[in-house]
Amino acid sequence: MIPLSHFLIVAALLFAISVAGMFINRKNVLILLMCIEMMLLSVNLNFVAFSHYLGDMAGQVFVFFILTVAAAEAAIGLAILVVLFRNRRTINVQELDAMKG
Amino acid sequence: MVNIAIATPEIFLLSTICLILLIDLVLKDTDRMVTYLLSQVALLATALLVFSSMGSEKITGLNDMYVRDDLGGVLKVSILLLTAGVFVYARKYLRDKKLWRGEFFLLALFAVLGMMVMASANNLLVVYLGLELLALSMYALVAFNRDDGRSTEAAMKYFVLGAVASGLLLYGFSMLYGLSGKLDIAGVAAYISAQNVMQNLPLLFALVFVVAGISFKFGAVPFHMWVPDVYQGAPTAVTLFLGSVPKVAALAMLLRVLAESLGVANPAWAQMLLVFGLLSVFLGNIVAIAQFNLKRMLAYSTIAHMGFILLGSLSGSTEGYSAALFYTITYAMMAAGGFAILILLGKEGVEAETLDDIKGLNERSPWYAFIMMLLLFSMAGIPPTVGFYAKLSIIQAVMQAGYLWPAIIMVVMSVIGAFYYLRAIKMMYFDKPDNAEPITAEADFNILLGVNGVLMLVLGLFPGTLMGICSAAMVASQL
Amino acid sequence: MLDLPILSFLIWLPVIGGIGVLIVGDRFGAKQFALGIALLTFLFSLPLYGSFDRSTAAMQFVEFLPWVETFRINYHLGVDGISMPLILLNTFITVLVVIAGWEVIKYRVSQYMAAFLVMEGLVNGVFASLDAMLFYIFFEAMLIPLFLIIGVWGGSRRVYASFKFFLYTFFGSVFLLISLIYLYQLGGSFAVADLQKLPIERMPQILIFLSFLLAFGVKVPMWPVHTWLPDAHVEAPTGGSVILAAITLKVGGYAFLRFALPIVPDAAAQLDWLVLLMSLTAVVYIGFVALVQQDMKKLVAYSSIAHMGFVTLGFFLVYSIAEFAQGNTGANMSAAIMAVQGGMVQMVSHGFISGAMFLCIGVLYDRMHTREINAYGGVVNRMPVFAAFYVLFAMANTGLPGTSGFVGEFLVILASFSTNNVWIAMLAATTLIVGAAYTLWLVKRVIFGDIKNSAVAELQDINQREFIMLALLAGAVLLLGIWPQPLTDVMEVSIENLLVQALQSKVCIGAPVGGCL
Amino acid sequence: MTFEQIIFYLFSAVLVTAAVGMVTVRNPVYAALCLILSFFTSAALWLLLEAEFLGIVLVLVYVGAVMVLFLFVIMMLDLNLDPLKEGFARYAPVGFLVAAVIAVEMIMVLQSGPFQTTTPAAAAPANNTEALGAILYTDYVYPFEIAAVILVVAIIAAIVLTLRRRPDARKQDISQQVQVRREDRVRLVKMKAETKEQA
Amino acid sequence: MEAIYTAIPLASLFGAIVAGLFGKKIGRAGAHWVTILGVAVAFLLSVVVAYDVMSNGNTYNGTVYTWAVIGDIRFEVGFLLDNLSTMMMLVVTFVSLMVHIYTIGYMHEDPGYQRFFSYISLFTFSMLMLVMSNNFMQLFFGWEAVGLVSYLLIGFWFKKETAIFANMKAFLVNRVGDFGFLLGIAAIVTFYQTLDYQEVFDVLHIAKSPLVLLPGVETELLTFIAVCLFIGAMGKSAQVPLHVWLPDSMEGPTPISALIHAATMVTAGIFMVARMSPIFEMSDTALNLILVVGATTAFFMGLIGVVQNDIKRVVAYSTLSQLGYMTVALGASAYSAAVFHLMTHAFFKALLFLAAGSVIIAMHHEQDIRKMGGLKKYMPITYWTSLIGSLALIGFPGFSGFFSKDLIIEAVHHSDQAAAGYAYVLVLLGVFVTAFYSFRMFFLVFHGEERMDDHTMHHLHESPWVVTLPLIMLAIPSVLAGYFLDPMVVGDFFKGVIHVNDQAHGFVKEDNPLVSAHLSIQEISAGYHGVMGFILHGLMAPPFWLAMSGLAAAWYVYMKNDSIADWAYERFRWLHSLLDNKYYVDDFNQKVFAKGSLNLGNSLWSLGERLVIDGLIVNGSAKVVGWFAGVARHLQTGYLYHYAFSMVVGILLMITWFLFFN
Repeated sequence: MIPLSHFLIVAALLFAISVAGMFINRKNVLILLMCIEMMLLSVNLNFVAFSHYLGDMAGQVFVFFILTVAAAEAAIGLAILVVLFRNRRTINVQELDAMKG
Repeated sequence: MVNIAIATPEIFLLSTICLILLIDLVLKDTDRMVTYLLSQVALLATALLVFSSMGSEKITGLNDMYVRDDLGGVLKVSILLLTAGVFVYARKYLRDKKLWRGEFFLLALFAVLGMMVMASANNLLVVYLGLELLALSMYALVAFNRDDGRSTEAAMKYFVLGAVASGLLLYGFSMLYGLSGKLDIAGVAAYISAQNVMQNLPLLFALVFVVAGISFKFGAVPFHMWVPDVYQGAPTAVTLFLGSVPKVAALAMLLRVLAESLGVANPAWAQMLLVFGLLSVFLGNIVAIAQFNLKRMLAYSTIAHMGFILLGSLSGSTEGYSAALFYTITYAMMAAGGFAILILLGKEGVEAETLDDIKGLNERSPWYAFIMMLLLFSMAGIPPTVGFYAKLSIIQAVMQAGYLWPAIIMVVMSVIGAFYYLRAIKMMYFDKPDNAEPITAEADFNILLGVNGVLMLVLGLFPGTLMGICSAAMVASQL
Repeated sequence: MLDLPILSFLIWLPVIGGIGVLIVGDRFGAKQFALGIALLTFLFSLPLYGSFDRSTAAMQFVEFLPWVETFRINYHLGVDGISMPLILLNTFITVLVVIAGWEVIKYRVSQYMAAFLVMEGLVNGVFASLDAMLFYIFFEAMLIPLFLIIGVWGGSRRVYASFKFFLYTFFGSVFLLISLIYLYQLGGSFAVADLQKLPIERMPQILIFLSFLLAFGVKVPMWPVHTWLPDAHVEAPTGGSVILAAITLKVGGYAFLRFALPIVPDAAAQLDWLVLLMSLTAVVYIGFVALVQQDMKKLVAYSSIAHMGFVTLGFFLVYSIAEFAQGNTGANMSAAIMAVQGGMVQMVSHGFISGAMFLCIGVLYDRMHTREINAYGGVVNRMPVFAAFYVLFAMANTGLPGTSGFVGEFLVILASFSTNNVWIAMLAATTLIVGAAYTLWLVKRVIFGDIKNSAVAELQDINQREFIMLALLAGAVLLLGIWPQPLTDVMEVSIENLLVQALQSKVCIGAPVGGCL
Repeated sequence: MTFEQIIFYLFSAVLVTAAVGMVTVRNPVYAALCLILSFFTSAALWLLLEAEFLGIVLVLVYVGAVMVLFLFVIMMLDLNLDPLKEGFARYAPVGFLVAAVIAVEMIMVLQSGPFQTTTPAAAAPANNTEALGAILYTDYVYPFEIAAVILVVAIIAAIVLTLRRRPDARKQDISQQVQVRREDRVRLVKMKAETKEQA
Repeated sequence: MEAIYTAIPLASLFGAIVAGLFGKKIGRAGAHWVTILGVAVAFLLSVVVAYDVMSNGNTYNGTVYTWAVIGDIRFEVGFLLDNLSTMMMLVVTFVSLMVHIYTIGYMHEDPGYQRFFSYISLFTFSMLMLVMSNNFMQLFFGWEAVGLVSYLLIGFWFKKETAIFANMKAFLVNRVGDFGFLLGIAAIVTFYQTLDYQEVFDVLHIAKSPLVLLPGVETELLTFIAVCLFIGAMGKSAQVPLHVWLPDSMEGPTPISALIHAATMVTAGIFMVARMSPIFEMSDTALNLILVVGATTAFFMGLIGVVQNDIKRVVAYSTLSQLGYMTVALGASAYSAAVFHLMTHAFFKALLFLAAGSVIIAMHHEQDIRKMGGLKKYMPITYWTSLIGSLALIGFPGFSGFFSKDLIIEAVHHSDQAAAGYAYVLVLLGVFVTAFYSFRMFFLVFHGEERMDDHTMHHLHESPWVVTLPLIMLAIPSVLAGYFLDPMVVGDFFKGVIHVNDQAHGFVKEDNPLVSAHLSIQEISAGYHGVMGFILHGLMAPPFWLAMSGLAAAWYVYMKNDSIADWAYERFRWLHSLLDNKYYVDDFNQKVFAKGSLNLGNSLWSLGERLVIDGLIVNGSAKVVGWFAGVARHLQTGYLYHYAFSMVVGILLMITWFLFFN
């Protein structure tokens, strides 16, 4: 059978990629939001895998809630994005530096 | 065991929020005062409910998801009362800035609900949900002045980083779950106590993520980057809220997750808190010197203060936790007062946020200047203000835990930190004002601000009660 | 009378009175109110002397209330022969300071007066505290009013000076905090009496001593952590300078006696050479630096440092004296008592003299608005009465017999000979020459000579207010010089007791310090 | 290699590739599509882990709702795509290096501990949905309620942030139209009669 | 009697306080009356006390009040009244009284009239406290107090830049002496645990371990004490090299030059050494030092007097020289001779100064003797009293100075000390020099052509009676005081007061191997056969002939043959400029000590204070922090990806730590 660690490693790879995506991506906030979704996906994969191998439903319940929260988060994130775009006419990450220092 | 009654305060608050939500819908713009008043009533009534349930045994309910103990009680009462104060301060700002909308109070109340959930969480899932409830409300609040580019930029940064942080926290939680097979605090604690923590690599790995997630909430280095930008960008009323109350929630999370659940793993996470805490104290104080925007300066000072709280908690002792709690509560008061002064100085359409804005405050109003001075000295930790006792108890705890050098670094950095507080005092007292317009505020604002400032002194002279409450809460919760 | 909590009264009357002055505000007689409070406080401090029991070294007028129970900090007050004179000095000088600001301060008068009154209360608290943490709280809280005094009513570089003052002293005292917490963890108490009994190992003692040295040394100030003082003095308003020189510096000296010597005697014995070196450097080096100052206040400030050098010199001579007494028949501990007495008298006397010198400079500054020595000359022609006072205080500053300045220096120099090193006395005695040189040169350039410029030609002699102020100080200076017995008498027993503690090793109980190296 | 293993490695490979694609492609629409692909493949993995309900929810809710929302926003914002990927080559190495280090360290940890198990500790319930449902509304009623509140907050927040009455939008106000009076519309102007001279 | 003892100093103090504080109210007459009355009372009571002590032998040693008690050591103010102190009291109050009276005339135009009286009364008080003291602290008290008054009086005309320079110089140079003096006192207190004279003297014979100055360098304790005390005496009594202040002190009004800088204060050092004779007798080293210093002062300072043209400065250098004689006597253990000379000198030198003052008044404050001459006919009283003073000064037989000076020379002659030979030669040469400069001045002032301008000449007249009366009053003891030689020096007047290691004191060499016997006075006494015999003996002795030849030389050079002076001036120009510049000692002090101190101060100030401590350490660290803050703030770039990066790096480092370094 497939060892638990393989699932975890896939999740870890997803996690790493999403982290990398955060700082490779310097132009588009949208991609950042997608990276966040990806990060949550990797966590979910972790939970599901654990849940399966532990034979415990709590992990799946957690995933359920994460999915819910992630959807809410996406909604708010996109709302902020839209407002930001209205104000700045850009969602370029590199131009979001009105405050620094 | 369901025992729904145990969560009466939360349920009450939620019901009231829903009610306010509905009432606010039908209110005209001129009648928003009703929303405000109802919110205050809700907060105070909830506080009363929490208070009345205090003093009893620690019990859990709602299928072990919820815990009611004195620690939670103290945390919740402080959250609720602080928020009530924040609302008083915020009202003037919202009026002045034409942001006088009911949603502010609603979102803030939701955030309060989230914080209360965190304070009573007995399950990692509940911690997470409470955190998210708080965070989502805060994102929206930061962007509340939606026509302001900086406000939305700050919200965007806060959102992205906050989401990443909760991702990190979740990752940690998932590892904890995978290792222990449990999500409830007691279950995880039971698993940990059977482990040789420093040898258990996956556990340490999980701890790193959990600590990172918590540190983000505190705004400790290196998870602090959002703090200055968000403080600066957010409407001052929101900064006021964000800069004070959620710190208590962050501490709640720290106490629930690190202390209660992972308490045995203290040797491991203490190392991390030490590093993060010292970095925070160092960087926060140093960079604050270079700031001339008062909001940013306070943001960096917050970072430094959060470093203190982390360092206080790292000892893993009752003294340490109660010192951290004492520090957090008093700090929240100081921060609230400090931002309130900024609100006070702002005018219609103009934000007061640079050091120049407080220039010659003593000429314009000796009373406000005096209050601000008390607040600043308290932040600097100069006796006889309460900030001194906060620092004292933290340093005491740190030294008790055997960390002499960190204690020395802490005090030296607070000397450096005193510089920028003094600079603000200098602006108020030594300089002449650029404009000598009189400062006006409504009576409730004035009274609260007065109480807030004088409290710095009174608590400084009589810190015993609050300290006693804090340590009693810790003892009651077996921390 | 004895049952009244006099010490609490002396602390809180001025503090509350200060707040009262703030409430009274500028318009309605803040000055009169403040003077009333200051006088009342002074009157209330007199019973301390009157009812003082000279035969015991125990604390008197003790008050005890539990305060912060979590840390076992108590509101524990009391005085002995060492602290009592300093409280009197403080209440006395504050009256003068209030008078000194009477006409001169025109800007935010009520705040000015309030700051000084609060300051007075806090300083009384410092001297009366028998709980280390209480002491620390007063010790630190003092910084706030002084910071404001320098910053709000100060001269052109007041910002720099006030910051330097605050941060310098704050930096010193945080290490004190660390040490106190350490001691608390060791003994579970902040009570000074407990700390004095606490056995401490040698290495911790040394570290604690160094932290004490830093904290109190900055306050005294000792070379080389003294540079805040000239700046602070120069920029502070007259009253601020007076308080700084006359009162706050004493806090450091007092703390050495109360904390450093009895709590860590072994470390003090081991490192006394360091303090002696620093003190002698203060006497000699600072003397030469004072010589070349162009600013009157700076000159007097440097002279303050040199004079305070005698205080620390006296206090830390006791170990060399004890060592000497062991090796020489006939020599005994009288010299050690003399050294500490000398330091204490020097503190009180310096309070009068430096206060008077700064008041004199203030008198001139109010008229000419400059402190440059070169702007003056021939002041005596226009202000003979003032000149007489000025010369008197200058002479006191050079330690002329018959003035209080002599007593302390004399005793310390006498005591400093009772050591194994003649050079301590030799270097200390150079103050006779150097001290006279800078003071008299100042007098020569400012007071004597023909009128140098038109500004001096228009000077008016001192008015009644200034006369009263200076006359009171002149009286004090002469009285103490001619008959110091009333002062030394009250201190004698307490100092003897202190020496017993300071010379008892804590590392090996029962042996004298250094006895079991 | 069993069937399950083939499925696992195949979908894992696609998943990771899609993830890499998401962070590297130039066009946000493609990125969204990559993300959708990774959701699909994840759902497949979850099915493999006998979490059928969650797998389906992931597809329905995420792909069906959230990602569509993303696509809406992308379309709505009218982005200029050309500059969006400038300088990519400059930052990518550092990014990937850090990612690689993270990945390596994570894998080292995950390879070490108690995660080598290949068999579940207990058999999964026969009906995943039912099992989930059974505890969701009983044991987890408190979190469930909180989640509900979170959704409310999300709604409120989204509305607060984005709902706006455009000040320049022209609207019909019927009550105003109905209440209009004659005087508001017609103004009678008295004028002098013209005279010949002026003409 | 205690009340009288206390009243003596207090009477003058009372006058000083009244005249000083209420000078404006009581007016000029009030001021001089109250002070003169005070001093007169002091004088009269002193006479009473002196009679009581000298004839009845009622010496007194007691405490007036306790200043402080510290440990076992009592600091007291008390009086020791014996022959020495009562004699000093008589001299002080008498001269002071004369000077008070004289001042009425001398200062009558001065605006600081009351102040002046206050000062000189205060001086009288201080001097009395000094001489009446029975302990070291009070001695130091008086020592410094007279210094203070001297300072105030030298700078009396505070508008004169030279005066206020001179007074500061006087004070500072005296402080150098006090430095040693105080160390000496400290050593005494340290090793004898008391400040009382008698208690110290009683235990002097107990041997003490030597004092370690440097590792390996040791010194006899008593030598150290004696030398330290003598350094104090050098300052006050203006011995080389601490003499530099005395000539400059002539910037003060003439009465105080007479009182303070000739008759009384400057002799305090001599008095003190005589008082401390038991200590000094224990150290030959110290005595030799005293001999050398005294002899050097006596001769070389006298030489400078030869080239001075300022009438007061000539007298001032003469004073220096005479103080040197006294010091030499001390060194030769002829304490009584020193004190005797002190007394006679007080009279005739006060007389000379006051006479000079009289001349100065007449000359409208012209002090240059080259612009005088032929004053004899205008000012007969001044002339004759001056002549008496000068003859006494040069030691003309029969005048007081003759006895005292001759005794000193004899004592040196008989001394066994190593430095006695050097001293003897110098004091002999000094006699010639003294006679030469004294009569040079005398002739230039009172004889010869009248070189003053017409205006001055027309107004020349004898001074008023308040001036001349003191002159006459002082002239009398200037002549007669010498006849006290019999009891004071060769008799046992000072027995029990002044201690000399001679057979009379039961000194046995074996008891005290470190010190030698000092027998000079004893030998003189042995050879003494009445006053006439002494005078006759003196006429045969070299000092007389030297004095006479000096007188004759002065007469020849300045009255008969002016060209010799010019010739000598041309021939010995280097010598003249050396003397005129006072051996360049002042220049040396100014360059090395004054300038050196300022340079040292400046470099400490600019390098130590401003550059190193304040610049580098204090402000430097503040700057570093500020700079670092400026740098560190740029970590906050404002870019989201950097923020995320920092978080990730934080986590990464933690994982790495636990993974690899745990």
